[in-house]
Amino acid sequence: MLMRCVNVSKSFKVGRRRIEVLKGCSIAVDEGETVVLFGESGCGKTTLGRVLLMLVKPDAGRVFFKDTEITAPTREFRKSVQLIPQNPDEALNPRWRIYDSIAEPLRVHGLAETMNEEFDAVAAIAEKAGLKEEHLHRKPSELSGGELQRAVIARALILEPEFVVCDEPTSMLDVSVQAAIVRMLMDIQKRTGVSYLFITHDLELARAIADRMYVMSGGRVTGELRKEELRELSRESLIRCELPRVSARF
Amino acid sequence: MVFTGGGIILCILILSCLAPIAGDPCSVNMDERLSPPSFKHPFGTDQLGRDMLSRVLHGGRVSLIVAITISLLSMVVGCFVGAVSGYFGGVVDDVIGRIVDVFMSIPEIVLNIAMVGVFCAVYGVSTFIVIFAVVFTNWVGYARLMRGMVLSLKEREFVLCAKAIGAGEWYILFRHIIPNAAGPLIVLATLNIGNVIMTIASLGFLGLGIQPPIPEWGQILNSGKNYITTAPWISFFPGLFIALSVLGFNILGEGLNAES
Amino acid sequence: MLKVENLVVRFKSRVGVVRAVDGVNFDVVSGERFVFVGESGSGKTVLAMALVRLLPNNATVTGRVIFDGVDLLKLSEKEMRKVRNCKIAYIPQNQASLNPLMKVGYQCAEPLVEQGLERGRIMRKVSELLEFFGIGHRFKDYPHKLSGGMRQRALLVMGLSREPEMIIADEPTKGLDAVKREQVVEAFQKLGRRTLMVITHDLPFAEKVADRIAVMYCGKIVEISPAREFFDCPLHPYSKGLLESLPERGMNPIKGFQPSLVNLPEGCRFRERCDLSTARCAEEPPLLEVDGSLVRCWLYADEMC
Amino acid sequence: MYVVRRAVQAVITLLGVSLISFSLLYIFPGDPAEFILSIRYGYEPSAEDVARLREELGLNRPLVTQYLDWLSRALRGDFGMSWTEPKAVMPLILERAQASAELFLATFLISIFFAFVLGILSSIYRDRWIDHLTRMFSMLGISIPSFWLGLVLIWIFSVNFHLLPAFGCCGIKHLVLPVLTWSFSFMAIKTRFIRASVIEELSKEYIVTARSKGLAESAVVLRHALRNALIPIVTYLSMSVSHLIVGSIMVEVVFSWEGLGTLLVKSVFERDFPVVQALVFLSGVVMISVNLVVDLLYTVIDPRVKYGE
Repeated sequence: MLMRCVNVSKSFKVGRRRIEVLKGCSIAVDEGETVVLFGESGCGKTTLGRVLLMLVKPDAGRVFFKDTEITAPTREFRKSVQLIPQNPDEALNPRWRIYDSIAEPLRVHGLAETMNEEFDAVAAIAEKAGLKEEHLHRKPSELSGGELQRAVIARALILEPEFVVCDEPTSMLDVSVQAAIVRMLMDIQKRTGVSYLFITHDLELARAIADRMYVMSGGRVTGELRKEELRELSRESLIRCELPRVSARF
Repeated sequence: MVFTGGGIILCILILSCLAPIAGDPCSVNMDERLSPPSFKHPFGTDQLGRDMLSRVLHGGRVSLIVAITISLLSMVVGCFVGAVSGYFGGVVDDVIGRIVDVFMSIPEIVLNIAMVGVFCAVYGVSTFIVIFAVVFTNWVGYARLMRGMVLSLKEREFVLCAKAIGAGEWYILFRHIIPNAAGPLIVLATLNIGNVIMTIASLGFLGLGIQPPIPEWGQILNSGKNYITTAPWISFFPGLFIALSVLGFNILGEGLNAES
Repeated sequence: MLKVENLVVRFKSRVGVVRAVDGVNFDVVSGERFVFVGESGSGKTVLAMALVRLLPNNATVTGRVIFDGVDLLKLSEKEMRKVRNCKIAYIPQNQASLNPLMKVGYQCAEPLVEQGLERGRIMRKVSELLEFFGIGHRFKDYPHKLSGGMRQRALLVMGLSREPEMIIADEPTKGLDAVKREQVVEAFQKLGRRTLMVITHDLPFAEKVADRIAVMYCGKIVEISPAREFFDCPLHPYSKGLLESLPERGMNPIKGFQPSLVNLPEGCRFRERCDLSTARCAEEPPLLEVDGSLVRCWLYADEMC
Repeated sequence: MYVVRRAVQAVITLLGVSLISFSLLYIFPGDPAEFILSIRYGYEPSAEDVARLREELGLNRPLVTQYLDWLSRALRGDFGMSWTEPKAVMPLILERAQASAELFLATFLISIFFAFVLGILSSIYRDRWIDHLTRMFSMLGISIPSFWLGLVLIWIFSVNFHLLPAFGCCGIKHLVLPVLTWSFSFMAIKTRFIRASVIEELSKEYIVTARSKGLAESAVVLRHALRNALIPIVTYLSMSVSHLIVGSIMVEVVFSWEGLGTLLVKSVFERDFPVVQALVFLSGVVMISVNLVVDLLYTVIDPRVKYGE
């Protein structure tokens, strides 16, 4: 297993109350796999994604990356796992050019020795993400949502990570743009063998891309479905909250 | 608006730089005391026969330099405190928050007056004390703004992304958060310089600001107060300059605010 | 019932004049559910707001919007208020569209108070309607305690309470997840045979609600078809591309990017992204009639001859 | 719970304010007793006198004990004796409070009234002549120093036309000029803020909803926008008590009004520091209580406050 977490719990303080967001979740993602994490809004799926990346420290439970336990994120770990967040308008520093944002991971990790090297790396990944060179020299406010999300993806993939958490990367986008972005992610997976944990609340989308799917509800992982099982489910039963019942078999 | 405000400030700056041409602000001439505006003395003369034009222009230099110094010092202190408080949160934030509350609860000028009064009683009068007293209360505005900006900026997704890349805390604070707070900060600083000019003039008017023989607008106004019936020009011109320069900074600040 | 002729909406902006809606013609028949489908930037929300004249002052609207024989664009502001209050209910996008300091029930009742109805009747009517949509117990709650789906239903009640002749709903499923979206669909299906115009980007939602579909692209209507035909066999290449990019229909993207409204291509606006484009597409295609549908594409011009 | 938490915060703030007021007098280098005596006698006091006074004032005790003692007395309204007059500090302040209150109340009511009227008109008729006029007027109001405006008004109305008395206290006629001066700047700031807040609310989405209901524009602005805008406006008004205090000092000095502002300045010059200390502390108390009351009011006005952030 590439990435896995065991019995992870997390609670947040909201005002004076403590809200338990995760109540003992265990999931695993294998190499080269696309695993969908499905759930309604507020079920804790975003938090679980962030726990895997160690952006949120779990209260209890353990996270393993390549069978070593991660307690504090090392530089190596940060290089191998990445995040694609939900809202592309927010995900890039509004004062930086797109180019600088995409090059940032290289700079943080000191991976590009010369300016030319850096430029080549950025141009290569930008092309893969479907950006034109003119896009690179603009500020985020001058691009559309779809173009921004491509830039965000380019930044996440420039270090050639092994595991990426895609946190509803297309929920703010139009369907035609969504199709383009998801296709692109799949193409890149074919070429590089990266694994995705794809968080979404859209069942049709999940069905279209998942190798496996976890269902979350109320802070718990309530079920796991294989690709074949996903296909068999009728559309109606998917939408009609019957999933928890379906997955009660597991 | 930016041009109007900037223009007014620029004019006052240039006039203040040209102050030495208008002559010595302290040369006493008892033969010409309280003479009204004329060709020789465009702004008239005061009770000691000193040329008001020269005094007002020299006063401008003092006011602007002191105000900008105070504003910059407050900005450095306030931004640092606010940024640290907002970014690291927790106990640090609680403690700083309470301190800021305390300062917000005492009207600035009351504390300024009290501090200047007490310190001058001990150390004697000096410009340094005025600067210290005003900075002591003035940093709070910057700290509040900075804390608010940092709190909202650090929840933004680009900061989360920077963390996911593996960037360090101070890197994020200085490369991502502070530059994005710069716009509102500049607006605040512009408006603040106007406010500080007003505060200094107020202190000067009460006799608690920068002391003679250094000419300062508020203090000149104060000395003219007693001659309001016979020589209104002594109070009129410094007041006009205070109003103009504060107006300039306010218009500029509002313009910058509308632009950003 | 509603007839729109050559409606143009221009916005003055820093980069120049943007024509957000550019010469739109359509009509809505009484008792029909007419759904506008389009992606962001297609001008569909601007269109809806232009019909009830709720656009900000920097927009100029020309053309004719004829409702029951009256041109709405020519009415005085006072007469227009009456139309909004009694005849056409515009239901805005959800989430922030409720006043945070006013109880839900009272907000729903406000249009009736404006109509001058008697208090007891208003209360009865509003609570009945809220009950009907399953949020009767929320009468005395403030909006922040309601979920997104509930808020959307409350907005619907607000529109229905005044018994309008027509409802215009703007993006009723925006920002809702699958389950809440389903609740909204149910609410819309409960409406019965009221004249309804819905603006949405959500194709599955449109499929469940619509009698007729209009597709907008870059400020123009490119196709108007009966709903069944549209989902079975769309005519315009853009409609096809849109449907095929749905996950359940293969998720095949349309190539290229949507052009910005500031510099649109000459002729057909979809030309640069279209696989079937020919030299003829450099000319603006007319809205052609094909088997009871209207489509703006040169592909169908020959069939007519 | 919110109420309790807010009250605890207020108490902590009050302690902070008391600490600052206390330190004003006791943390500067030098011996307060020597200082008091040199003020009282006007010459260098003898060592025995200083020692006796130190004993009397309890200055030999540790600083913490002194602070706690001072605080417990201050909370009961006892700030000790004045250094320059044979009176206790508190009666000295109360004597003056009425004159200040008159001025304060007149200004506050007048300027709030006009600020609301102008602010709302200006936001409804945005970018029309009334808005431009209001904005210009308020820009001038915040830029013109009140003490200068006061002198100009004195020169016009008292010196040239002999219409109104320039100095002194009490009676409607005496109130006119100070209130006019002070209202001008106070009103300007409020007007700007009210205008900005209402305009901000008018750009929100629920305003579109209100308009779509067919409400008249006046109902949209007053019932929907203004009601929501009141939340920031009331906060601002409560914070602006400090503006009022600042204004009161300057205006009182210009018009020789025998109020608390002139008392503060006089005490500073006469080095009557217990009075200064008491005024700093009391102004803090006033601000804290006003802010506390307003925050508690929110639990009534704003339904969102009760349920946590």
